[in-house]
Amino acid sequence: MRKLVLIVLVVFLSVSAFSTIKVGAILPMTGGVAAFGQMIWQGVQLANELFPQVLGQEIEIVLLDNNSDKVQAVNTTRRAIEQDKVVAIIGQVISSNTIAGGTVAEESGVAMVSPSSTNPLVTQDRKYVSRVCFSDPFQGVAAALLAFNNMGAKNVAVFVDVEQDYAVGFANFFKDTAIELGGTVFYEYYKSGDQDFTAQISDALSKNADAFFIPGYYQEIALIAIQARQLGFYDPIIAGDGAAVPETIEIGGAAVNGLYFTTHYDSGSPAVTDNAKLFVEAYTKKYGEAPGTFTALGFDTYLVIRDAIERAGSTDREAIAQAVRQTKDFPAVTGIITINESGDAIKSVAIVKIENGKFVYDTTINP
Amino acid sequence: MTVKKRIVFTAVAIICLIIVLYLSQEFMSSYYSRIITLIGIYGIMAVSLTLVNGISGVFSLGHAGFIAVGAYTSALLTLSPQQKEITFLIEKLIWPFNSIQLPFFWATLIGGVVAAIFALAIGWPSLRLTGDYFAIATLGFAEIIRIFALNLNSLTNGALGLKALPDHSNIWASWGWLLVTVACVTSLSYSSFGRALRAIREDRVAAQAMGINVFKHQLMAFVVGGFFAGISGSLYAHWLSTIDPRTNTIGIMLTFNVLIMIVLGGLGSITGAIIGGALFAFLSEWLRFLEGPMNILGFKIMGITGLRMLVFSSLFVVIMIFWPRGIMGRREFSWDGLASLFKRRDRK
Amino acid sequence: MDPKTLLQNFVNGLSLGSLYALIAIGYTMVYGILRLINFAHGDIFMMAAYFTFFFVTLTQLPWYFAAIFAIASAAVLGFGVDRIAYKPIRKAPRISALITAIGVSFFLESLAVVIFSGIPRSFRTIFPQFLNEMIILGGHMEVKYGQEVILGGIRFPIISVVTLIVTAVAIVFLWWFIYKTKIGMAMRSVSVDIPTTSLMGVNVDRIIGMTFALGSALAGVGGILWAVRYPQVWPYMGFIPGMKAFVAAVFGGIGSVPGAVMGGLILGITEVMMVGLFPGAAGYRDAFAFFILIIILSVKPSGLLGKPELVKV
Amino acid sequence: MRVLLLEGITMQFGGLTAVGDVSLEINEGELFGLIGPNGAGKTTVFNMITGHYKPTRGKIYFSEKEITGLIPDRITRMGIARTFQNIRLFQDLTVLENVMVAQHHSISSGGQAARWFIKSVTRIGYSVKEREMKEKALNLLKVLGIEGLANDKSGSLSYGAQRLLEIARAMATGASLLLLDEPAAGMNASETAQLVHTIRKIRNDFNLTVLLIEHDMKLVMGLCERIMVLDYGRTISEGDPAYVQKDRKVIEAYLGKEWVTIGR
Repeated sequence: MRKLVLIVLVVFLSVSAFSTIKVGAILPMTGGVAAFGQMIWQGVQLANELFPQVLGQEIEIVLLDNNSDKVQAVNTTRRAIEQDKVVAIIGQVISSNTIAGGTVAEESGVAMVSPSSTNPLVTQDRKYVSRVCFSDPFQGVAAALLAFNNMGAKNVAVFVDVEQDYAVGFANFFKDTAIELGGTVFYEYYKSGDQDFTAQISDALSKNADAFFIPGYYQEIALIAIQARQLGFYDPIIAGDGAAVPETIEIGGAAVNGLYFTTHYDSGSPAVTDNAKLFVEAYTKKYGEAPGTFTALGFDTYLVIRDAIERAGSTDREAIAQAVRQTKDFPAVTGIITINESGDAIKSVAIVKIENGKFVYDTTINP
Repeated sequence: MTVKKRIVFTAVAIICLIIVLYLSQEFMSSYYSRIITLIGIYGIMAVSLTLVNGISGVFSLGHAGFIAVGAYTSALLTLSPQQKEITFLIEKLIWPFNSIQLPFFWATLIGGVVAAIFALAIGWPSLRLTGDYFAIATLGFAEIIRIFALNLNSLTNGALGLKALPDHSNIWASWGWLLVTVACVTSLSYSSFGRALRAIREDRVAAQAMGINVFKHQLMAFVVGGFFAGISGSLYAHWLSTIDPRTNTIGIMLTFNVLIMIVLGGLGSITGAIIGGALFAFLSEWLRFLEGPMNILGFKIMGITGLRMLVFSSLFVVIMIFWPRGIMGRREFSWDGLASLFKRRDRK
Repeated sequence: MDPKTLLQNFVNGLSLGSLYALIAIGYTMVYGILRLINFAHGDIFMMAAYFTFFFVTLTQLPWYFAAIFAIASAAVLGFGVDRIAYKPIRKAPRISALITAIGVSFFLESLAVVIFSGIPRSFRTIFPQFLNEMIILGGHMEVKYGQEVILGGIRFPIISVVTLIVTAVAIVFLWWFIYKTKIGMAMRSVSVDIPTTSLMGVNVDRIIGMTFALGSALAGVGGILWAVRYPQVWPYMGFIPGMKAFVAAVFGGIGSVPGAVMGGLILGITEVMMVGLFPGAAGYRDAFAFFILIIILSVKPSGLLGKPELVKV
Repeated sequence: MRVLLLEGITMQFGGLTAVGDVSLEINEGELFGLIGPNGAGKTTVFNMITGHYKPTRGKIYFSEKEITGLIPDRITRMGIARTFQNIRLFQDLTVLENVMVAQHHSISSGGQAARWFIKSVTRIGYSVKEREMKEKALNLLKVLGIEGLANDKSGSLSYGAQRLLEIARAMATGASLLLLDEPAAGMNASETAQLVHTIRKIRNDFNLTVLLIEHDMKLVMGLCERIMVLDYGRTISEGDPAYVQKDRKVIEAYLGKEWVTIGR
């Protein structure tokens, strides 16, 4: 028995025996939004494999699962900062968790960079919380420009997922711009996890919508597209970056052909960086398929933090946090990233459409 | 043991607790002190549900609804008008919430009172149902509360939720309120009213035949439980610093979690409820070592994602199989019990 | 709403409701015997969908073999869950059994995350394509974006019709099983009085296990149909349908199989029709479903077809 | 003075008439027995008086006030308490607590409930009442001779002690009319003899009226002053023990027709 205790002790002690720079990754690996967490984790891992060092030291990623849960979003952030002594944090994924965890990061003065939280409240009034994705207001403007200018829509049905802060915010900014552009917009509501949208679609059809805008996540986007086509709607369907995963096509099949969406990047975009080429190559080699946007965002978050550490020239948390905010024209996978004074990434919006079951780059809308 | 001795012991224990809490706040990393705070909050949630489910034998699945009401009410009262102005992006917050700000204590108290009013309004129709039908009705009401929180943009900010709540839930607030909750629930449950509630739990028909108005008593327990659930909700929101209407923030998942706490601890035992709350908060963090990369004798093993939740959930099942009545059963901590425990040890 | 949309919504609601019914039957059967709300039931539904997916992708078996295999596996899983988790605590307080059920539910979800990962899998590729087609009555041809398409008309997805037929067959089978076989008779007897039944020489534990297996098999059928209809599988897919089916079971009077079917159908139709009639209030849809449930319970405290509990003095 | 009056009460379950047109009058201080073969409807009569069942037809008066269809706890508070045929104690509570529960309605009904509730939670001015209730409970336990068991869990008592505890508990409600449902069931001969003595004593000492159901003929004939016999839910005989014992219909009901003819 005594021997066993000793062995266990040795094992635990040796866990912390490395001299490395620790970066936390707080992601939902289980729970309702596990899919996003796992995709982003693939990107972070890949980036860590390709760029394992900074300042001559290894970067160790400490992965903490927040179970898609708010309480754990707070606890894990604290744990990462105080137990694991990370110098910066990659995370979190959905906005509500980033808001909860962000309070802790803010209080402790540790940079937290979210790969994918687009809600404007995430960085509002925060000095240490930033993101490498654009925020809903910006994407909302881009999507509205796409719908009313590029596609010539006049009366758009907006499908709002009342359960997702992301969708509610995005829809709201879309509407504001739409009104500025002289179009009309009406809302159809649903909830995450809903699987039957025929009633909403029928209603939208009876109100003569000439385009659908779905600022939600891919599951519902694909299902709405399928059911819309089934109910005889062949006009444009527009979505946001929630559609930028291969699953949209896998689930949606033929129904999502002709779907346009705004997103962070596409590998076919002309403005593609060296990092993007490297990323696509490495990902395809490792997983045998094309990478999705969330994986790319995970990759970028790691790169942005690594770049900040490099520029800071030390592992001082405050210096790193400031360096993150000073990121300028960084050639990431999803575009050239500049983080502005409020912590939001300024980068161009790529418009991608789905053609014959493939993502095809369409155009770019600049900020 | 005499009453005097018991009072002295209790007073000493409370002072010790205060010292321990003080030390933990001063010298422990805030990761631990925040978990200790969370234990206090979970304790209040668990004790308030124990009064309803354990002591009165009313099977409620709607606890999260009252926690939500308390959380939103107090959050709307503690946020500064400026903060509300910038948080409410979709629709402006309605009067009078947009212009008032109250201290945390009063906001919490009001949160509790509003939750109690909801409990009264929900308990009144639901308590005419019995058993599982009551359970599903309360579940339904809790879900209705959550859905309204999702849709009433001008009151709750909808799915965007409220954020930047002042960081008021420290160790003192949570354990102070826990102490108040335990004191109130204990003295209630060991008074004539508590006896009546336990009698109803044991045999509803016989309790009625003893002149006890079953409906009124269960409603009373439900309202008191709702009040403390509201208090815990306020602390919970200010611990999180943000609140939103997601299923695992204030929905059925939260009710499940609180149920797990009270049943693991021992249904009907106030001591058990606190132990259950502490175990829940502690285990879900402590088991993280399962997911970290482990270095066993030189071999580096990557953590297995999800293993923690797997072990966590199997622990519930295992505890239920080996201790079907939970860790404490219906027993309570008492000084006499502690003394006799030591005496038995001595004899051995 | 014009009659065309009304009809479409009705058929959609009916097929959604029949899926709820399939799951609700399992809830109600277990409840009828053990008075246990088996919260893990929705996760067996999820597991069945995963089984189908992996049987098809790993063994290259035709989908119908895989489906049958998956339904059988769901039954075995249900039986196993009862043996491992519920049997040891038959005598424990009911609420302990309920917590065990929640624990089992969390366990199965986490297990799915660990084994299958949290990223959803598409179900589209493994089932015959015609299931995704529509039956279109009426309508007219038009050319849009260079494609010839049919606009208008009354439309039913084939899967909706298939779902209805499969559910009907499953319910007839269940009826036959419960009323015409020896095991079914034993099940009915166990649900009335366990001690007496065991005195008659019936192995009660085996019968309870069989009930779990049968209920799980039906959930398996539901899971596969669900995955075809909304073509993907993921670890948490069982949670919402499971909750809805539970509500449906209570709606119809928990413990009553015809009640579960009725409750499922009513819930499905209400959900779809409510959104159809008041699209602006779609965000309140589930609140509306619960509201109706509460109204029904306050008028008829034991559900639509439930037997009122007789208070024995 | 008339304490209890039943006017043609009838109870039907579906098509089955459990009790049909039973009328009854009990005066203050009486010891009244209700007997009859199994399934005659005796307990159903009790359940109607105590409000657990609502009579299909007929009226019930207690101290000249109509109580038909009132809820059980209300009826108990008016002064009717009962014991149960299949003992229904609060198993997880101690013997003392069982008795104290029955006094609870004295502080929880009417306008004073809120005041006592606050006192209970804050513990201000509550201990006096608690002590009072405890003393009264202990006294009742002493009367029934089970004061030594006060701190045992009631579920752990012997059958006989449980029956006695049920009586103590019913008395603790402060009722003036006690309904005892087979108080001697499961007792041995000496316990039964003791019970007869106890029932008489409490009737005298506490000014109670007692209505009891019993199978033990010896007990009923020895104890009760008046007896009513039910068979198939109908009254077949009523009178003093001597009269009822000789009534042909009663013998028929208990022993069957053949016995009567043979006896003649």
